Amino acid sequence: MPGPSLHTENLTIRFGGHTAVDNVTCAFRPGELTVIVGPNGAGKTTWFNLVSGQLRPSEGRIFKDGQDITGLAPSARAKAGIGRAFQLTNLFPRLSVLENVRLAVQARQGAGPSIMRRAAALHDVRAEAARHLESARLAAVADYPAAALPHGDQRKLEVAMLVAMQPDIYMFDEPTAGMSVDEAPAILDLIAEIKKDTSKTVLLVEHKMDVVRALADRIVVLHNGELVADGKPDEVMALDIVREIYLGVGADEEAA
Amino acid sequence: QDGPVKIALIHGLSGSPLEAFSKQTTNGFNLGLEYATGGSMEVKGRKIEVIEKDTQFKPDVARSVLAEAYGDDEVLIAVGGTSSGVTTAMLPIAAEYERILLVEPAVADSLTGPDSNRYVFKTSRNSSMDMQAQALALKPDANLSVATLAEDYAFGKDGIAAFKKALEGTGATVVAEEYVPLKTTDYTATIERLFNALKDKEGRKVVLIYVAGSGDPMGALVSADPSRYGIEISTGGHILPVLPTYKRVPGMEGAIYYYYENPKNEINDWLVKEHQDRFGSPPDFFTAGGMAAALAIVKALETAEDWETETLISTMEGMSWETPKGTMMFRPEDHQALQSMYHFKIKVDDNVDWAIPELVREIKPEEMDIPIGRNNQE
Amino acid sequence: MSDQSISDLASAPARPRRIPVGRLAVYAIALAIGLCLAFAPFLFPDVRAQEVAARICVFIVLVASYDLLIGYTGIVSFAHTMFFGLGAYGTSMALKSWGPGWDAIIIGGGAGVVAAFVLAVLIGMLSLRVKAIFFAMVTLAAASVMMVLANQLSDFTGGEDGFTYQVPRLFSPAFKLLTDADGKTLRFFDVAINGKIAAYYFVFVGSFLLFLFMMRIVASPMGTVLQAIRENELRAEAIGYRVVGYRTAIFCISAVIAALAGVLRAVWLKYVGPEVVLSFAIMIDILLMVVIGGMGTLIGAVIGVVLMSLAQFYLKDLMEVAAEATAGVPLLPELLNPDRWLLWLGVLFILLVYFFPAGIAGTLMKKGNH
Amino acid sequence: MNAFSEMLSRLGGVYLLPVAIALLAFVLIGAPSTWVTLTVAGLAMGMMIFLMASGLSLIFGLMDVLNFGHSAFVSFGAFIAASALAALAGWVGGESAVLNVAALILAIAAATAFGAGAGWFFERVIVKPVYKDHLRQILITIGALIVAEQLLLAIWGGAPVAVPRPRVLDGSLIIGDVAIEIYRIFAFLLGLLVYVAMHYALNRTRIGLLIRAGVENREMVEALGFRIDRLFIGVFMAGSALAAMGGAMWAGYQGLITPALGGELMILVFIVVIIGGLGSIEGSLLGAILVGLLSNYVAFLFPKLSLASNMILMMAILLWRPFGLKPAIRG
Amino acid sequence: MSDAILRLDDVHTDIAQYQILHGVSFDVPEGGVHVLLGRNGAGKTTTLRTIMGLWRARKGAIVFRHHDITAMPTPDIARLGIAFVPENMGIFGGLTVEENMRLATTSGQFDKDRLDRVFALFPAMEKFWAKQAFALSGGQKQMLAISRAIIEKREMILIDEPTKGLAPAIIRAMIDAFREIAAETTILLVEQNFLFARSLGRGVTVIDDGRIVHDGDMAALAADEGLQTRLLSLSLEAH
Ligand SMILES: Nc1ncnc2c1ncn2[C@@H]1O[C@H](COP(=O)(O)OP(=O)(O)OP(=O)(O)O)[C@@H](O)[C@H]1O
Ligand SMILES: Nc1ncnc2c1ncn2[C@@H]1O[C@H](COP(=O)(O)OP(=O)(O)OP(=O)(O)O)[C@@H](O)[C@H]1O
Ligand SMILES: [Mg+2]
Ligand SMILES: [Mg+2]
Repeated sequence: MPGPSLHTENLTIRFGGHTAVDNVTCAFRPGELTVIVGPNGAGKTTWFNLVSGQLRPSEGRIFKDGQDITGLAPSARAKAGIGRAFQLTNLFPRLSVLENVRLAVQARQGAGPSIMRRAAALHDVRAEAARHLESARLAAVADYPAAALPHGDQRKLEVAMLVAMQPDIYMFDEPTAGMSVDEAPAILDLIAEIKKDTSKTVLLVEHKMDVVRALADRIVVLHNGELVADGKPDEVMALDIVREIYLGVGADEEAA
Repeated sequence: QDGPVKIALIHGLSGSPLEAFSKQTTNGFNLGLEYATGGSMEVKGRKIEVIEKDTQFKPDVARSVLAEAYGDDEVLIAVGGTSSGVTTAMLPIAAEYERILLVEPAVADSLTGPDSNRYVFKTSRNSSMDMQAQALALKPDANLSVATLAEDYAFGKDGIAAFKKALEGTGATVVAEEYVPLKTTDYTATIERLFNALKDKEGRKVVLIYVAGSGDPMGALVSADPSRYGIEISTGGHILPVLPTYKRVPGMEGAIYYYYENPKNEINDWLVKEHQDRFGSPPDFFTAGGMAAALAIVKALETAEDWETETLISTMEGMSWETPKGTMMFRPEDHQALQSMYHFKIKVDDNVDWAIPELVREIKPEEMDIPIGRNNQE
Repeated sequence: MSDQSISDLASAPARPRRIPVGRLAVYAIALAIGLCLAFAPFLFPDVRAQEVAARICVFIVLVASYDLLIGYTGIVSFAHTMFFGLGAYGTSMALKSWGPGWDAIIIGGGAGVVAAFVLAVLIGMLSLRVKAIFFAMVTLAAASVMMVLANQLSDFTGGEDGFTYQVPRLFSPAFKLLTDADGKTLRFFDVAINGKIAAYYFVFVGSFLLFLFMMRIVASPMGTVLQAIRENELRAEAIGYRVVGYRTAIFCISAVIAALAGVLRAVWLKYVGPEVVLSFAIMIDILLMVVIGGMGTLIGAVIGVVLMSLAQFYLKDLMEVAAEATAGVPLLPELLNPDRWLLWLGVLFILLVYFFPAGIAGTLMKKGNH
Repeated sequence: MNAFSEMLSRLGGVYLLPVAIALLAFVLIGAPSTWVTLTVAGLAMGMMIFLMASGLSLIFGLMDVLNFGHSAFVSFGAFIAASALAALAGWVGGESAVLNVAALILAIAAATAFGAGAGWFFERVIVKPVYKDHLRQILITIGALIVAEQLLLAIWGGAPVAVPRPRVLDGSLIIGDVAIEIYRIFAFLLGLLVYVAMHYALNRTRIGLLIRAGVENREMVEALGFRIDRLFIGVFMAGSALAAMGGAMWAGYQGLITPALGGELMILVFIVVIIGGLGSIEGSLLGAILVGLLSNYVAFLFPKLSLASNMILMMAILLWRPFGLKPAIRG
Repeated sequence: MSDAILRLDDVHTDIAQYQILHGVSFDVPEGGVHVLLGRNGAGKTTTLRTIMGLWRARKGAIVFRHHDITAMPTPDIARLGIAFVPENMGIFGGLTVEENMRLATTSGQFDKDRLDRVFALFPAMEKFWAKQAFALSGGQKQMLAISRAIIEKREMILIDEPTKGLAPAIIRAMIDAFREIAAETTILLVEQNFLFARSLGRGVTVIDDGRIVHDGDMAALAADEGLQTRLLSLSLEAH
């Protein structure tokens, strides 16, 4: 078994008196898709923010492939291979859909600071961006400003940008929230595709139990910022504590 | 050639509060032409045409409109400008086109200084005149201690330097020089420093104020009651809109460039009357200056044999002529017009809106030792 | 177009590409302006027009470099004239003290440019992290400190009056650039080919090259990153762009270009003073120009500068005519008093921001796109 | 370190800053009478700036509108007050103290009323179309500023205008070596009154809450049933009225005013708002007092630095607290 | 249908140059939960915003009770007793939870009993009562938005996708809560989550591409899988 691609050690963040992430230590391996569940406010998004660098921890450290990245800026972490899609859609609203994705491809290739070439002349970048749009089923709207897309398409674009970064570690924060059942599969297919590549680590925050069950290799449960359970999906879902805090006592899962 | 003779007025007419002063110059200039030509607006049978151009108080604009006046409108002489900076930028254009630029009303000494050129004449006063006259009005002697208050830039520093130079040899001492930043609004701290410097001195103690554009330092000084330390205030005269603030210092003495009741001569009488009739108010600094410029031009045109620039220059060098301020004379060396200043004493009359700088005596040009900026004769 | 919904469009498999009429129009206008400027000395031989043309050239560079900040990256800075001034003062102080030579222009101008660069790095690193409005205030403060310095160090800078100086002989009107058989200045279309022409082409070519350089920047990958930062800083950082680095870089590039524009201005003007290169009034002019032209288009700078300069130099004349024409009507001539031209400029500007927030180029370019 | 800063914040936190500066100045100046004179002058100066700054801060911080045209209200306030005082010359110069003060109050009231009215017009015509768009706000208010300055020139001309000062408020109280301008005492009291009134309105009434909510999400406030447009007009009018009131006070203080007055004060006002933190009246007061005190002390101790002192103060505070001392809006 | 509390008649709405609603007509009967279904971008949010007056109908009429609210200013519509929970939740991040809720009351005073009921429904609200709302988690914000809508008795509540991002336990609690609220108030609910919608809705309207494509009983739709597949491209297998 390969060593962990990502692990956090005693990760903690406090906002005033409130501890949003509390002493979380856990590790993730390539080829594994972990779903992070927990009730609203459990600290899932906050934990993501710590790993991708939007927030600085009060205590604890974060390692990527054994390297300490706790002090790095978000951009440096992205370069190091940690990619992130946001819970609340977070795009470049007035740029075209294609450009949104192209920026992500270009960032990966490190062509950003160049002023010696015309952006439009970087055909490989463009072609790759177009390919990502194709697989996210966004090709038809490639020339639209991102702001003009309906919510569902914006979510897809969010994911397409993450895919375009081709990180080692994918972090999805409720990628299908607010998407209709006929559209969500587009995203789930994409995630399933990524999962096939055994060099990638995938983290997914998700509430929809069907999605969790369909994709998860492992489930981590957060509650009040603490890690309360970690293991195989069936085992974790069977735990009393999980049934109690997450699904509600005596849950009839079909209702979700 | 029977076309009109063209003269350009290059002034700031928009873009700054100073535009009010340009209007005074224009009025004075037109009145001057009228007076000098007896109303015909002709000289040697040719009509005088005045072209007005707006510098917008921007030196680059000023240069282009001046060049346009010389190059495209073919004016014979240009007159201007309002602020020293704009005028500095205009000087080389005169040399480039080899035409005369008559500086009015900008003040700075440097306009006739080393970087100026022989095409430049100047009818307006300069800072040295202001400060030397001011020094004379103080009647300096060994018993006098002065602390000065000026703004921290070229205008203020040059003025104080000229003032100190005028005091040399009189025995008076300058005990402190305070320079405040431009646009200072609160003078409390400076006043404390001035008082601290002066209060323990023996003899006459005077604070000299030489501030052009920042609030009302004199008012602030008066409020702080300098008399409790036996300190007097002295400052130069000012334009009419500012004179109301002088009501707080009755009896103060200083020197002024022009106040309509001070010069006693025919031209000034005519100017005051006509101005009152036409504009409903007495003439001010820049009206008098504008008129002096017009009178100089007409006199030069009348006396010169032809109107080639070189002829005009040699005519004007050393030329003396009558103005609302009495006789003026272009000094041959640097083309600065030497002129009288007026020692005044403030009188407050409740029926007059402003404080009256009542004439004490006229300070003749001979009494002042105005440094020569450059020598055009070399 | 308007009776189609977005989803109709989205489902249409291959949309026929529309001809971007507006974009073409903008390029056509810019090209026409460029040609006019290239032949300005022959097309408009009168003195004022030449001054205006030279000013337009320099300001196109200045405004376009400002557009890199405000339009492309969303950085609001009030320090642009400070950099412009550094270039101009560097050049002119050297020309003044060493006499008119190319060495003075190169070393003095170079020193000004380097100073601008160093200052930009400092300001950028110190304060590009803080909120936009704070950055604007810091630059405003820095610019006013520079203005105060220029006034107070009058021994070097000539204070608020500024100073005049000579430029290399090649650029003086007396220099005969081309001579005919008798050794007299050659005339071409009735225009004397003298040093003035040389000076103009120095300014024109310099500006042209700088402008091309900026066009290259915005078309490069870096240009897209800048726009991304303007749109969503956080996200740009999250996909791997160091936002502070990019901002500082563009701030420096823009400062250096502004300083170079200052060098050109100083060579042309043969006078320098706070009013022509440092004052807040110029900063406002730049802002007006960039907005009138259209932010984030670069080419808009060309249109904005030309319109605004024409207004500054000729609106007054126009109003004079208007005031005379309406002389009989009550009130109107008073309002149309040429000295109140700034009032109308202000009103026009408000209307423009109101109705054409994208500026002229921006609005036109949208025409014919979806 | 932590215990220390906690103790400091219990003692009043950043409010201690002016006290600390005053104490330091006391040591450096040495002469108590000079120190008192400077301190009182600085406080009063701070209060006048506070009037203008609080208006800007209200509009800037609460409505999120960057009003570069604010200085136009200051200038107009000053000139209207000057004209009113000139018209009431009999009262101003008369022997009756009551009439003296009444004239000043009338002049200030006239300026304030004008400010409110002009604020209404300004909000409706200039600012309303550009809510939420900072850049366009800066641009359009700069346009309005140009127009306003031209109007000022057209109405009052460019020459400086002398402002008569009511007789009772003229001169200074001289106590030993300490000189305190009476006008400044008046200014200080007025500023304090305005502060108390604003503090009450914003913190003790629901209006304050509504304004803060409206800045974040106009639509939602409307969807909760409140007429946000009226509310915002009200705020804008209040802010503009304060600017005009500050301008009127300033006219009386300065004695000689030019149309450039508003513009010259503006940088100072912006600095105060930034130091204090956006949208907080407490912050504006604190910033204004800091600026007032510091500029007086520095002008006495190190005259060469006096112009730069405020800028340095602003930069230092921004580096220490990037959102100002007492920001109302976080995040 | 004379018992309709809200009636939309041929409503057309444009956003900028795009025409979004092409003649939407439907009735919301008094009482209970009425569901507006449709896929992403169908125009559900636009419909709600048009009712609230946040976007204006270019054509058509919206009648609430007997008030024509088509051109009424938003605050007046709200004062008729219509509460709105927008898609983006519309939380005032700079205000505390308490202040957010206080603004939603007409008098500025809380009714103790109602407040307790809200706390019982969403305990997080009590816990974070004095916390600034920007610091709440996504789900907590959603709860706050709903709490605001029910803090007083309303005639009608428009809710845009309340279950988005909520954990199953909360959704379950919310179904009960909505049942309770619906006893005194009419709810117009926009949903993607058909299961949630099915367990609450009495009537259902389906919108697609800015047009109404179905209007009827929830029970009937729930029973007819063919219809579901056709209307919503729903495949219940996925759940
Ligand atoms: N910037 C902040 N300041 C203060 N508290 C915060 C901040 N960000 C998050 N919190 C708190 O941290 C806790 C965890 O929030 P987080 O957004 O991580 O939850 P989550 O698990 O993603 O929930 P959800 O499923 O609802 O999105 C919440 O109680 C929230 O109020
Ligand atoms: N500001 C806008 N500018 C342009 N088009 C818009 C805008 N807002 C929405 N639209 C378009 O209007 C259409 C309907 O949007 P609406 O938000 O009403 O859909 P919805 O049914 O609520 O979808 P979702 O389930 O994704 O929230 C979409 O095609 C969307 O692209
Ligand atoms: Mg979350
Ligand atoms: Mg929606």
